[in-house]
Amino acid sequence: MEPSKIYELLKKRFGEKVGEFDAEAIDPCVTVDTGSLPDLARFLFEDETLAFDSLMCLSAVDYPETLLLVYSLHSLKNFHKFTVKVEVSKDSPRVPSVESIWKTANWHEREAFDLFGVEFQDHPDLTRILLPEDWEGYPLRKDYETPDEYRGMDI
Amino acid sequence: MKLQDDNIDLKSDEMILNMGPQHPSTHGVLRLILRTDGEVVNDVRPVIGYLHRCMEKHCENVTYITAVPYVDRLDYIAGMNNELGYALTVEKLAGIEVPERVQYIRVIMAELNRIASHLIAIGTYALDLGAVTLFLYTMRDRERIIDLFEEVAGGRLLFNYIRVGGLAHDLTPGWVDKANDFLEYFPPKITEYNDLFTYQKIFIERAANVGVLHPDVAVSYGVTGPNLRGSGVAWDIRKDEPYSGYEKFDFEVPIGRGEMGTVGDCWDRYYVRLRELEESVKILRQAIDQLPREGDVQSAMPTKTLKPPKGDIYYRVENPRGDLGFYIVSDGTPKPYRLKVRSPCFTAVSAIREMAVGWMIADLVAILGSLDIVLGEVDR
Amino acid sequence: MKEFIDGLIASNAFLQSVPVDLVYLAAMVTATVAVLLVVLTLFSGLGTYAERKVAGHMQDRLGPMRVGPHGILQFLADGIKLFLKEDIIPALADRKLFIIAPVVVFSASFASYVVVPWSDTLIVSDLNIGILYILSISSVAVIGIIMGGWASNNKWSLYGAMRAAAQIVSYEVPIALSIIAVILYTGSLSMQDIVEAQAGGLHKWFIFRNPFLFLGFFLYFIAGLAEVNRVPFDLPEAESELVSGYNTEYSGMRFAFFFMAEYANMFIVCAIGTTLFLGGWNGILPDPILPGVVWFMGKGLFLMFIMIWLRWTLPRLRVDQLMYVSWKVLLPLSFLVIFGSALWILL
Amino acid sequence: MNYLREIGQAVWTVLVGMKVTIGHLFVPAVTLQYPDVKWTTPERWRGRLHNNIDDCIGCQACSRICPVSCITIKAEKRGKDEEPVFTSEESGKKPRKLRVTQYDIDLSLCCFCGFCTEQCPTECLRMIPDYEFSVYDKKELVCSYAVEKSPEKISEKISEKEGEPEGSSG
Repeated sequence: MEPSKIYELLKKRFGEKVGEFDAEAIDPCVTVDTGSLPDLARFLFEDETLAFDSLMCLSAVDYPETLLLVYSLHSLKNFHKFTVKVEVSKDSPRVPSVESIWKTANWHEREAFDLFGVEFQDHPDLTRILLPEDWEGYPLRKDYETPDEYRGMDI
Repeated sequence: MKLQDDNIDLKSDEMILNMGPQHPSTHGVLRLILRTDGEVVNDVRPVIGYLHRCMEKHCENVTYITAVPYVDRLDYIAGMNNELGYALTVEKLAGIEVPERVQYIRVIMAELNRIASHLIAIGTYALDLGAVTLFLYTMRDRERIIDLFEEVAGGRLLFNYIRVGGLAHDLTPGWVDKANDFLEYFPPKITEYNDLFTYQKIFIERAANVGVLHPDVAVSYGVTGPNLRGSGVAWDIRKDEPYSGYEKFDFEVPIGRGEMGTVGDCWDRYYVRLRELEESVKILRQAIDQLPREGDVQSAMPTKTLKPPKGDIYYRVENPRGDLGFYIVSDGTPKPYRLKVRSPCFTAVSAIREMAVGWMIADLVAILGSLDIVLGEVDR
Repeated sequence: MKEFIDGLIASNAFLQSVPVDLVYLAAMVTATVAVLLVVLTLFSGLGTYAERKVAGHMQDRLGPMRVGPHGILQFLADGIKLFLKEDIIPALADRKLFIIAPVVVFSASFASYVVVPWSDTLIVSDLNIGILYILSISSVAVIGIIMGGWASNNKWSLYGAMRAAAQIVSYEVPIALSIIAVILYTGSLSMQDIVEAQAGGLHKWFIFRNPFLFLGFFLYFIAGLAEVNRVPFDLPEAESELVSGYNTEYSGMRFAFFFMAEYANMFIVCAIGTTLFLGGWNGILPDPILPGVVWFMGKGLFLMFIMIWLRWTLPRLRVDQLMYVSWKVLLPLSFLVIFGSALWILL
Repeated sequence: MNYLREIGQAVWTVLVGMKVTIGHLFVPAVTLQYPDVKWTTPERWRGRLHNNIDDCIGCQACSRICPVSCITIKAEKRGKDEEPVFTSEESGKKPRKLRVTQYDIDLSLCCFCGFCTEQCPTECLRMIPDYEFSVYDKKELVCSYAVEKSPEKISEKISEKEGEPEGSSG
């Protein structure tokens, strides 16, 4: 199914909650707000015509104003792709977790938490994954400054 | 129950066993915290990050062109495939079309590297299960591929060969003949592996029916590549979303059929890799036959700094270990604003618990080996 | 020898005060121990060399090449290295047990050499319960292994020790049963009697006496592999699973003891197999041609080569499969061997 | 029946495996006795970085492209009154307008990607076949190639030396 049709389907179902659609981008994408993400994700997963059973990638990007979460979806049943973007404020980055829908989100969300400080609500085990548990700061944010030492070791 | 380092309520028969980060069978520095009852694993929690090299952060500070050596080091066993994935992503982002000869050479390199990588996977799997000799045989045959790479790229493991928009060098004269020699030499060796190990009764007992990964679980966990195909899902990006000219080649996608046990067991995952060796040989034969004789491999390479237009892209290729995806955000400068690597091993490790609980420690080793993980890619 | 001891007694006041027979006995024991120790060290040393060389060639390599011609002195270099290494005892280990364990394992395998019939005259002591002695003394090793595994205070070592205990206890049963089938023929437990019962050429060897004993030999050999923790039954060590099992925490000298005991045990299993089934020091033809020692060693080393060959061919079993093989395959078959042989003798 | 078939299968596959390994016992080894014999390295081999400082024009192209910043270069303009210096015949007698006073390669950082050698305009920076340069101290891996000293520094040193006796006496 074409991304624009997927967008129409979403628009029909969720109305105003679905934000703008970028058809020009290399990966056409739709922006939604944090509140409607769980319902939208569940719909994308469960709807027969969509059936996005695989979350290919969950990336976070630190833009100057906001943090952006990018959910790249793919359907192994219907062979189509779609991208959902969620903007999160930098001051209190809180997003509902999609771990209950796509199991792979578990570790991807932990990674986004680890490196960007995005807090995923209802995540079963939101701990640091790549960095040590007592690491301070979120390294992939643009304003991150590398500390001089960690537990007495030079960095 | 979450397995953490402290505050675990154990039953009186149970104990916490720390497997790794230094353990011969964790294929690097993976750490598994096991809760065991005798030999039986009741719970397992993978802990990663011991090989975290801040690759994504580094890449934000180098240009698109000079990020290739970093990409090489992701899955250090399949450097060519990593480079190919990265180069294709950036080319798509910047709108670069590469000449046909470059496409063919890239496919040849990627498939050779796939064979080399699967040989390591098969060999180390045998090593995990105690059969040392097969490992030496696979290393012997891999050495021939490495020699081919060495001649064309100058490196044995970290090639820096496939660049954005082209290749570092053209093939050396006579290289094609050497590659053909290898393709003559290699297929009979697969029979040898089969005789020595694949159909070995002890191996079948150890691997069949063990660590079954149900296809739905595999998809949900984002497990890809041979591990997913071992579960019976015929998903191969080379076939379903062809890139770099893969649509021109005729090959099959082997999937697990549960010949020795259940679909999705360790034996199936192993056997899918073994059959992919044959398919790769098939692709290589066609690619070498059709390879355009003439052509400048560097004609499409950016002469000065590469500045892709603003935008983002997620693109993925079929690595020996599964879908390797790159998510790149460009802000119009020569350096990537964000480069995220979606690694196949990362998701495979996260699915270990689904497979390992209820099996024995020895089976856990078999399951880990059958997933064929490379920690360089998990931790990045 | 006798003159030497007499001279010693003459020159030593203490020796004069003890009975002469006792002095002779002590001298005999000391000499035997010394000789056996040298033989055993050479065996395990050359055993490791053979293992590495065969492994190397089977894997399209060469194996050790640098110490001496074709690396023949490699085992000496390794031995010197191990003996000079720092003696590390883990801080939380049970020191006493940790120190005793390798000695127990080593002395158990050392003691088994007492009843090995090298030739018609060359045997330290032809006990009338020789084979029983072997069976019992080889079980002592498992105590040492458990001691080592427990004392290391390492969970992996403990796993190795528990596996070893379960494995060795289970596999003693098929070994004992297949030995009984031979004893049905000889009616004696003495090693020399067993060998002499096989004199007179190839067809007199027990392995070829009847089809059941032929099977019995293979049962014995497979169970023997398990008894000495060789692939495919090397679970107590299982490098890729248990790191190195019960000897994970051992290094230097103490590790060397474990290591030597392993190779010494290997040869014991081969030697007993030769004695029981392959005619011991008897030749292929009724006329021996070559000295008994040569025949015995030839057969023993051939079996050892097969052990090495198997090791570099096969993967490893899992614990439950190991038990399955012992109790559900080897045990019923060894009963079959006993009954079959008994019937064969009767008819 | 199944039981017996499985036993038979096990025995048979063991024998098949043993046939493979015994066959290899008499196959010549594929390995090389390394320190005594060595493989020949191919032409494009990327070994240790080596700079032929006599041809270096101090353009800094290599240090700019280096993804790991392992090359440190300091160069300064030659004075007008100085005699002009040129690179060797092979690299085309290019004028060396800059005096390279520091050219350090930290091989412990180097990732052997070869970008720098592709950039070098005079081909003075090359990767030579040498691959045996392990050392006991990481600091020994820093290779300094610069031989020329800045004239001021030289003169400073001279004046220091000259000044010393005066200072000590005074």
